Amino acid sequence: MSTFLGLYNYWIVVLLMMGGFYVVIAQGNLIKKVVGLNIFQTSVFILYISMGKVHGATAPIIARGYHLYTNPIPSVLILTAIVVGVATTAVGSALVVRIYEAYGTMEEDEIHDQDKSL
Amino acid sequence: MTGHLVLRVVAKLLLPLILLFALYVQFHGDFGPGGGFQAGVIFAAGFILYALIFGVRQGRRVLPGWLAHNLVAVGLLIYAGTGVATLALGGNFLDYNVLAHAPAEGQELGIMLIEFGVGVAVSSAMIIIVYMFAGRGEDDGEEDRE
Amino acid sequence: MTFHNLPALQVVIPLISAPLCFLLRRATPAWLLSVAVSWICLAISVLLLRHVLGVGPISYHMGGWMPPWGIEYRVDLLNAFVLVLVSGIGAVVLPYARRSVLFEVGNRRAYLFYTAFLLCLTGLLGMTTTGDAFNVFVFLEISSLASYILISMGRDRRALTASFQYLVMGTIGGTFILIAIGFMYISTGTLNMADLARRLPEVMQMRTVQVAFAFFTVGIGLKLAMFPLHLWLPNAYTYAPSAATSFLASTSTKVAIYLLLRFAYDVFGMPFSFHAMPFGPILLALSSIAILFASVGAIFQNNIKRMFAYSSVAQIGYITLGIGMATATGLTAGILHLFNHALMKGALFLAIGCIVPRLNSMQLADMAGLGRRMPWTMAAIVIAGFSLVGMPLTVGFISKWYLVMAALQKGWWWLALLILVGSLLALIYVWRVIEAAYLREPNPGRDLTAIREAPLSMLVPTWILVLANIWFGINPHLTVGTAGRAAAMLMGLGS
Amino acid sequence: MTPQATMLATIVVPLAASVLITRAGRWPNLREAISVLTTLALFALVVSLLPSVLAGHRPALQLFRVLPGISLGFRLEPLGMLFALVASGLWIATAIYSIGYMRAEHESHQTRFYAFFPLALASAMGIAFASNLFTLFVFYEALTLSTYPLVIHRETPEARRAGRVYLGLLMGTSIGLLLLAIVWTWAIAGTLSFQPGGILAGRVRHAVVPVLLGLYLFGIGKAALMPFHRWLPSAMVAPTPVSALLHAVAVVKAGVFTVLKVVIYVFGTHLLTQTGASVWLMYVAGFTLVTASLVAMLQDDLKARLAYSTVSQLSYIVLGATLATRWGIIGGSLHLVMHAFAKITLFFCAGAIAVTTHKTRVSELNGIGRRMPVTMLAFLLGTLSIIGLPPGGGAWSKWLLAMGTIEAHRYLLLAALMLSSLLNIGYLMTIVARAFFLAPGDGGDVAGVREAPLLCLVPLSITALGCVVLFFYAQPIVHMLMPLVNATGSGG
Repeated sequence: MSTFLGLYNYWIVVLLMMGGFYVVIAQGNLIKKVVGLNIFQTSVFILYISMGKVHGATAPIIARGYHLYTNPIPSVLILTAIVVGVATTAVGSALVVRIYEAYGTMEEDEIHDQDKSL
Repeated sequence: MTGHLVLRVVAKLLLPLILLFALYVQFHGDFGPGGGFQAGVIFAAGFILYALIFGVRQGRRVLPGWLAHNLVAVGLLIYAGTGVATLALGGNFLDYNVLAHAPAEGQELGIMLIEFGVGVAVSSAMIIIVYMFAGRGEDDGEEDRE
Repeated sequence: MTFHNLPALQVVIPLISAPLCFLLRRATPAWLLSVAVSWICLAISVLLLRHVLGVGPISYHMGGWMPPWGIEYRVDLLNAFVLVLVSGIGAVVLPYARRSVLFEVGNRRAYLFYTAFLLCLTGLLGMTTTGDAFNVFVFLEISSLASYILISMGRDRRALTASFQYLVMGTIGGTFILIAIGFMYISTGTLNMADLARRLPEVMQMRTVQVAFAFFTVGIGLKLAMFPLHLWLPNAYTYAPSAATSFLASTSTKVAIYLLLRFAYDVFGMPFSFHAMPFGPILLALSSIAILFASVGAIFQNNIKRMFAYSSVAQIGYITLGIGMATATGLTAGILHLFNHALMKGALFLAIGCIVPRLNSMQLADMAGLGRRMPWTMAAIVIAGFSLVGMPLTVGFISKWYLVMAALQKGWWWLALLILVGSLLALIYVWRVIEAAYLREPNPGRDLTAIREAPLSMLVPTWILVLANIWFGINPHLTVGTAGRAAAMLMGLGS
Repeated sequence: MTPQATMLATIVVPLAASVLITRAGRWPNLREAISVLTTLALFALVVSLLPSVLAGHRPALQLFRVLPGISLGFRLEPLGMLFALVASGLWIATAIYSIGYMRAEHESHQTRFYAFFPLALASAMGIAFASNLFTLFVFYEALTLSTYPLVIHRETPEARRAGRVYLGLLMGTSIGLLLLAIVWTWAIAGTLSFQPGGILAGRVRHAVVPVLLGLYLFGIGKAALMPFHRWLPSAMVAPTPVSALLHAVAVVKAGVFTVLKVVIYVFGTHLLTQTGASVWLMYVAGFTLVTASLVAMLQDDLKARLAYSTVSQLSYIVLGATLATRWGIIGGSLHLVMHAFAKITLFFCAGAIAVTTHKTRVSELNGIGRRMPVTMLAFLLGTLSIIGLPPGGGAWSKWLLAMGTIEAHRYLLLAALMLSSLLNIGYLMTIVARAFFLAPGDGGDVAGVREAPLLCLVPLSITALGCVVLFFYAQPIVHMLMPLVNATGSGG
């Protein structure tokens, strides 16, 4: 039980990840897909950040009176990953906008139907 | 949104603070929490607030789309240019030690430059994203890349 | 700016040029800049390969920080070889791109194409040079984002949906790789690949490492279009602008395969990947299925670009087949085919790109009788197609030779036969093109008399790749030698 | 010119001719003049190599090395010399004949036809002079590809279907089986060079030899061993000169030539007789030669009947090769020549009949001998040679093959040879008999039929005479071939 609760951060990660993944797969709306993708990525960010956390430690800024610091590397890495995530979202949503202009819809099956008639 | 007096007043009050805070985060980033990325986002948030309250058109008047686009490139160039400068001064890529006489000074200068580049690029990228969606059709809204 | 900085310059030069290209705004200056950059990159990578062949691996410390703390760029035989491939293809495709992009993307947006192209080049070169696992992810995403943009620039609106589809699958793949890197970091506390290779064997039994390996394989499998994770590829290749298609087809998947090689053989190590984990059998099974199914799929396509896109999936199957055999010959064959397939597909897609502006169609049926109108272009397709089949005196033969050899050395009859059956299937679809172009009368509805041969600026790059197909098929000492040594290196580190 | 340069020239000259012919496409006379001149030049080149071979020289030329043990190179030796002589010699006849035939039939795409013909010949020369399996494979594939446009020449749906079968079977067997066998050979021996006495002897486990030989023999689809013989009958849709090319000049001959080469220079006869590896393939060949003859009996279409006859006759040669005895090898090689002359005559006759009367069925040929006496006389001579009766050259080769079976104590195969020869009489002599002795009328109207055009008639007369001449001059050929068996005897 203690491992179950003690590893709660992983549970959150798993929940978020699968939730996001489900949205990506199940939703026909392209914007919702982008959102799902975002949630999916965010779960990994949490995975990284929570693994860098050291119990009882403070932020990794050297200051008097502290000698235990949280590992800054995962946070730094995730900063980059967030940038990547934002860029992906931007490109993804830009594509959705263009798709909407080209097809007049952003529902996957309707787009599919239109292309089939081509 | 000409009618919302409260919003306009509050926004006008908040905007300088937000931008100032962004600058603080930007330039305090070398020895405290912060840095170019956070600062860029905060700065962009301030500008986006302005655009929301006063309209995207007004926003564009302050920062035209083409300028924002170019600023992204400029930010990236500042970043990469610092790296090239270190190369030119005989160090490895992004080895800030060579930028000044003392390695520590060099490190500080290097970090500041890099973070400034990041800040410029990120804030303008954020603004472009808003322009792209909010002002679709008003400008040659190409996709942005980061 | 001495020789010692070359590994960094390899990546930095295209990285800097991308925003410059963006600032230039006009098509021609942007193009000129891109061409210059691509040639410089090629020169650098050739210098690097020569150094590595003669002296040994190069280690470069980003920012002067020592590994494993700082980011290390590490160039050894394997990635120097891949670097030459990537920059070489870039240097051939970019001169070609001017006319092609003008037609397919338009003058106004051309600079965006070149910017994205250079970013993609940056990402691919970065992925190849870096010796830092997280850096791999960053460059992977840079190249992926750039390639989404490149693909979305196709003329057909389906390019947008294809790009979106690739974006979704590519992001999932990238995130999987991120997870894998996270797990590796959790279990070892390091991100440097050489350091990881030292430390991972100690924690080999940990579930975390195994999960990391699984996530990595699936993630990179998405990027390299390993069957059945290839679904994004046919659409993406079909609707992307031709210059982008030929660049992506011959480099992007190849770099992903390089990463698979690097991680499976080097970072995780052969004992882990092939003995503790069932990597070999899985790879072999999937590759075999890919060769058969994708080749059959290609036969039934009527769009020539899509046909060769499916063929790419099959050919990637050949490469992973060689990798999955985990013998020196198999690995040599895999690395060799990685290079050779890039040459074939590059040439094919470039030649197809020559047709597009003239014919304004990619349907096989519309190409009837085109052999007389565009003799050089079609001859290029024929030669590159034969190379794909594995005709002697082309690079395809050399790869097939080594693959069959490797299968025979293992005593795997069925596999040797399967490789050759794959060749036959390739012959069928290549032959469909040849028959259409040379042995059919033009469709009554189409007037081909106005169609002229493609301009020289497109033909010359195409033929450079075609001749490379022949040259390295007749004189494969460089490729075979390098691939063999790289394979020996990977095997040596693994055992 | 050195022999090396001459060998190279035999490949380059037809290639150059092909280019010239494409350029000269607008002027039919010029185009055809080039075509005929090339045949003469090629034949002269090949003949100029003869003294060197007879003197026992084996000049070799290596162009470049692809992989260790794999190179593109040529080497002159008696068997290749023989094949080159036959192919280049019969090409002269074919070229002249095709002019007559193509003009009379008003075929389309004649330039393509004339352009691809030399390509096929260039490939055949490459096969003849190849010094190793790799080179041979290269030109073998080139031959398949360069003959494909000829096979589908008429571009009818039927021709396309035939082309698909042709390409599918030949490429399928060569890539699927032959290439596999070659790679395997390389894996075992580390080299692919043809060497007297074989390269596999002493390096291979005996259990592997039958499998490997099987891969080779079935992989060489051009030898039309059953069940990979279908391409030959279906390729009958092509114009007659193409059939002549396929059946006599280059393609099937390249197939059986390759079989002989592989047996002599890769395995070595000694290895085969010692291990008995080829026994099962002898029976496959025996089965093919009887079955194909039986099938030929049932064909009413003249060209199809001849096609099945070819399938059968090729198996004679394969049988000779697999016997791997002294007379088997010599007889097989000799039969390559004899059959080439006989079969080309028969096809020329069939083409001549088709051109003049537009009759393609055997049952329509009653009484045609009186109208076309020269053609049918030539047909008779060809038939005699195929059956193996004097004064046809085939008599000698069949005699030697029979000797070979006795040498190997394979009396069942001897019986098969005899049975097949009887069947030959059945399916070929009946045609001659119909033509001369049956009254026209009940099988079709031949009134008003005249002799074939002169450009058709001359070549077929020459080749028919060739059959007879070969009967009297078989000895020099056997003499030239003797080093094959002597070398293998000492090499083993």
